[in-house]
Amino acid sequence: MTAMLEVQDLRQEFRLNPGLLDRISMKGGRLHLQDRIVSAVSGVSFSIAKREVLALVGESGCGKSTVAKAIARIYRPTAGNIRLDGQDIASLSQAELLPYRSKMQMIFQDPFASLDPRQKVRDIVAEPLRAQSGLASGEVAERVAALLAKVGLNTEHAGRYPHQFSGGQRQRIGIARALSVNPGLIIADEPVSALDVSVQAQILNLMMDLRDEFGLAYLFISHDLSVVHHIADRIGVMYLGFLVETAPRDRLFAMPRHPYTRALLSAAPSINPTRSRPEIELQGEVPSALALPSGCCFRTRCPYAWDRCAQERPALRDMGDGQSVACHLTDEPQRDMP
Amino acid sequence: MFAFTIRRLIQMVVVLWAVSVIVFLMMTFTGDPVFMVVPIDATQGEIDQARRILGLDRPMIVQYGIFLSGLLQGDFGLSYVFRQPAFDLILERLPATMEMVVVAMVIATVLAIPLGVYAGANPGKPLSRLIMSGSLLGVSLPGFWVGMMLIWVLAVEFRIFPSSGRGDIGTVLGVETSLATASGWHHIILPAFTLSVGTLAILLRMTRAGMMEVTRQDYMKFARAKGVSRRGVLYGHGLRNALIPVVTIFGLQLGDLIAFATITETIFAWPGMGKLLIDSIYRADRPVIVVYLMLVALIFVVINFMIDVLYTFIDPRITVK
Amino acid sequence: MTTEMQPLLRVRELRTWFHTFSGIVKAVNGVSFDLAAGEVMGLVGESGGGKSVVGYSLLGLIDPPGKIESGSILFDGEELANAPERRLREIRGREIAMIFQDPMTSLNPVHTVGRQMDEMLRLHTELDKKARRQRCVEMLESVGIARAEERLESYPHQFSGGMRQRVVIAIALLAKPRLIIADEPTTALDVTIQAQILRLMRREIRQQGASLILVTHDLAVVAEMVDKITVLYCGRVVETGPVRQVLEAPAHPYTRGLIDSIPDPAHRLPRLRQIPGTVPDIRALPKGCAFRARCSGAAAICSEVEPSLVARAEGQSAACHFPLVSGETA
Amino acid sequence: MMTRILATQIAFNWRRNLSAISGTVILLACLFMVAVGPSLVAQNPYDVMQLNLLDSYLPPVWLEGGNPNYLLGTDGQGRDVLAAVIYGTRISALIGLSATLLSCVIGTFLGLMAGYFGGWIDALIMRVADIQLSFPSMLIALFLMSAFGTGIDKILISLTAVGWVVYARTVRGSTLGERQREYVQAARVAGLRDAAIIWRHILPNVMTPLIVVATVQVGTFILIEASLSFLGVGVPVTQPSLGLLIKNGFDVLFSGLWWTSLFPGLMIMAMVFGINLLGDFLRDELNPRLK
Repeated sequence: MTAMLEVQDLRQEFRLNPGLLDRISMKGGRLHLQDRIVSAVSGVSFSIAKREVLALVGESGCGKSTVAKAIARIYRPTAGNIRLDGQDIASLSQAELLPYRSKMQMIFQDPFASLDPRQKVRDIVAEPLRAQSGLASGEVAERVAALLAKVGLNTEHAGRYPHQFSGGQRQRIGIARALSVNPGLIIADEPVSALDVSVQAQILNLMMDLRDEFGLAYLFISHDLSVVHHIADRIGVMYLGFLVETAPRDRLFAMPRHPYTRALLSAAPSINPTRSRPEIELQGEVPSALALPSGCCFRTRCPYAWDRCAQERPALRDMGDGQSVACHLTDEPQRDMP
Repeated sequence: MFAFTIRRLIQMVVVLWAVSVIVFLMMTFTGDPVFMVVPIDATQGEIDQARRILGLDRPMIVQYGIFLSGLLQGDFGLSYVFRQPAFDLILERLPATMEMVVVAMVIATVLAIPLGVYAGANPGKPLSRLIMSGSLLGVSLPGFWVGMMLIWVLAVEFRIFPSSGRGDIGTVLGVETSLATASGWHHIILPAFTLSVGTLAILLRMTRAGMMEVTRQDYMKFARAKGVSRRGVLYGHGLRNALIPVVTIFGLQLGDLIAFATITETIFAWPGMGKLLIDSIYRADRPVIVVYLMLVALIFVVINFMIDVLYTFIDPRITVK
Repeated sequence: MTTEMQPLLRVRELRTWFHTFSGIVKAVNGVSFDLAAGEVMGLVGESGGGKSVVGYSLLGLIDPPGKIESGSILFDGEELANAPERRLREIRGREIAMIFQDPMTSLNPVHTVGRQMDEMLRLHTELDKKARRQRCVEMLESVGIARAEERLESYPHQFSGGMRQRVVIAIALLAKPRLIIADEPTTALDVTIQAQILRLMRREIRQQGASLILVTHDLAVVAEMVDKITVLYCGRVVETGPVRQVLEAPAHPYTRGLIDSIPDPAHRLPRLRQIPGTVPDIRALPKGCAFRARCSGAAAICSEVEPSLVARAEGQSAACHFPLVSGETA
Repeated sequence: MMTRILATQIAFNWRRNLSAISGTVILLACLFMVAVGPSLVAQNPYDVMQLNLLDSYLPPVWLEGGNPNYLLGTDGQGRDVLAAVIYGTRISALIGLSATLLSCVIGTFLGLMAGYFGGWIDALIMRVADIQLSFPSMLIALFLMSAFGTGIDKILISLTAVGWVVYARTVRGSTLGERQREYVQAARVAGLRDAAIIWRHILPNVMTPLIVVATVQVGTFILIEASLSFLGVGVPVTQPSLGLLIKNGFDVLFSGLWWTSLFPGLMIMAMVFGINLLGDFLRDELNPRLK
């Protein structure tokens, strides 16, 4: 079975590129031209099967949104393969990408910024259709009406502007836009984190219903573990541009292996604080992506770190049952004592 | 700090070089200066000879090379009109212009900042509205016309101030300036005030806008939640933040003052370099125009550099590396 | 905590309205609650619920076009609702301190952290310069900032978001206030940093014996932090009570809906139970109960009579004509 | 719809804003003068045949020796000051408006290119803009005019050369902001080409702040043109703008013949003041941070 999406060793660097003159600095008494490069994503691999929901979780700056936008080819990846339905799209030009756009669409985080304030809803929803297919305008209008109905809006909404809608309704418009070209994969970048909880539940339910109806696969980006637990089949945990652990949902929540995953799970507040869990308190904060630590990216905050972690970068290793972990503790389990 | 200075120095040289190219090109392509030096009834032979002497028969790039090396040595050639080194002519008149610009800047700053702070801190009060309407009028006035009207009322009709010229020159701390004598002050008040009107209005409006902007910031509310009084919040927390954008404008305004000094000097017959520039433009006295432009470019570049350094003192977020 | 204690704070029928171009926004429209000394209360609701405005109203920090229309704010027996600005200034910081949502913008960028801390002590204590400095160093250390002595000379931009929020907390606690209002103090922070900050707040506030009003939209944070919860909807209190009791057996359908909207990893359901519809326009609230259009149990009376807060069980009250009985779903 | 709602709100606030109303009234009066004025005055001030040297230096009508044919007096050539002001206003306003329009179009285009594509295009455009911005507009215009010689077309070129920068900077700034916004990323995911993204999404969203910039710039340009003409390097003597009229009046001011320079100056002041009143109001209305 070919995967819907297969990502191999994806890297995304950004050059902080001020003017030539601003890059001049002094080093050892000599003038020196420096390049400031941020490694937002440092070699991430995963795949998503048809109808599967893979969630990427992590804190801000971990690169999860960058992964989404690199796959959606909003960015041009620095290296790596992105195979969409078998075809590598990582290095295609924007024009060459056009035929593949209909297989993959995106839902954005901010319901206020993701819709052009000066376009009517019908034009927003129809935009991918118009760009990618040669449909006549009558057909487009019909399709827009059908899509709006699917996401719980009605036809009279088509003539309105985004600012006349609430956050949840705007997110529905964004979903209709993504659905317009019948994609197999939808990349959802924090689709509910800007919404109130009651609306969040509505959108999550809608997304699940649509998956069942259209057989969608989702790449779901979120920082909220409870949301991820609800929606995902499989979960990947990211830290500082690295994928540190992936596992099926229940396995990850029941048996997290990576210290960061455990810390994340224990830090998330719960409405049921009665359940007991091992508390791992992380000290300090995430280091700068401009200067990644040597070896393991997490070692500066890891309560278990030892000298090997500073020397050697752990690779993602298959632990069985679909779980993979990038941590030296898997070699030396005797150190894994609280 | 060292790298910053190097960086800025390189930038300054690049800007000055670009200015020299533009000045050279404009000068070359507009009008033939040879007719400035030859008599009206000159023969073709005399014209060609003058052309050779001035180096105008050489290829462009060579001409530019000669031009540039002249600049670097401070040799800008003789004024066609005065038959003196153009550089000396400008330099002679520089103090008079700077005197007026500095006095104008001081008048503008001393009035603008307190008024702007008041208007920004008390929006809606009648006095604030009056200040703002006045400042809007200030940016709407043609400065030269204000000067003329002042001359008409205060010099021609009431004879309180002299209508033209610079006063007696005295020496303070080894500097020769008309600001050292009573007659000097008597003469400078009108032109300096005329010059300051626009700048005064703009600085005032910027200060007020800055004040209004900071009153919306979270840290202002946080300070109030600490129990700081309204005055304390405004002046203790707001003022310095509000003045950060004003500093940028300050530099630009200094440049504007030098530019508009040309007109003010013309109206008040002030013996500064601005008036010399206008006279030279009328007479197509190219060397003088070139000196003026290059000197003013240098002044602006230095002002901008100083503003950047000043920035680092008032805004700790900007570090000079 | 029990409610028999003389409350430190007694708010009655507080109304704070904003007079805008498009109508009167009744952000807070008849809010009442009590807070005992040392008690931690969560003020919960979704955006537009009016929870932040309650916090600002307590400190008299409502700016035009907003205005406290009516109601009473008794703090330790003293009326704050129309107290003169002069008196409010003495109370702000010394008696009631506030922590803001965004640590990136709540510190003044051009003053050192030390100066901003010192200001609080200068305003509210008689300490001399040296003693103030000593106290600032101690406070910074106790909120977990290393090398406190030298960090006093740093500017806010030299701290990370989490560290800045520690500084903000330190400033709030400096004058040993009896009540702290924290407006979404961890919303802008990452989850691991949030855990650090919440732990810190709990520890420090308990240590000082202060009361806390935690304004938040996050029920999970409330569940871990507070003794008592007050739920706001459209500017009114819909339910209040001890936190465990309310979360386990909410009496108001809105509270129930909020709880059910949060995916619970312990009991995963194929579909979340959602509240249908959206929050109504607060400028034109319908007659009767503001929640009725989204409520499955609404009846004729709900569109006629606005329900008032009625005591249900021990310390728990709800404003509903048909309150839920324990375990019932909305 | 969006624009209509915005428009109604602005109209609503306009009615409650005294300075906005007075600005509009002043500008309408100016517009009236420019459009209908020439048919109200008997004399065409540019037609030498209509001038009567015997009527030179007559004071305004309310002073002793005034002539009811010349409400605001006459200049040295017997030219009606009122007629000269009306015709001069036309020229000044025409120059201010056209130069603003040209600057806006060119600057917006360059700003969009710089902001959207970045890279060397951006670096080039912005370096030029930076260098230019470190010099006062007045000085650059003065320099250009001294090289070009007088003429309305040359003033337009000079003012445009000075004026494009502010649009380029503003548009580039907003474009950088808009380009990061998710709706632009969404358009890219939808498969739109760059040109379509710029035209359909970015341009409409960066236009609002330009309205204020352009309004104020008309006033600035009128003032700069007046200054240039006053210095004699602006409009040619055959087409006197207000600035040139003031210059002509300057020469006789010391003889107490003030009316030839007072009235053109008042006209400039009124026109620019009206523009700035309106610009101020628009700035407050269109600045989202104030809401």
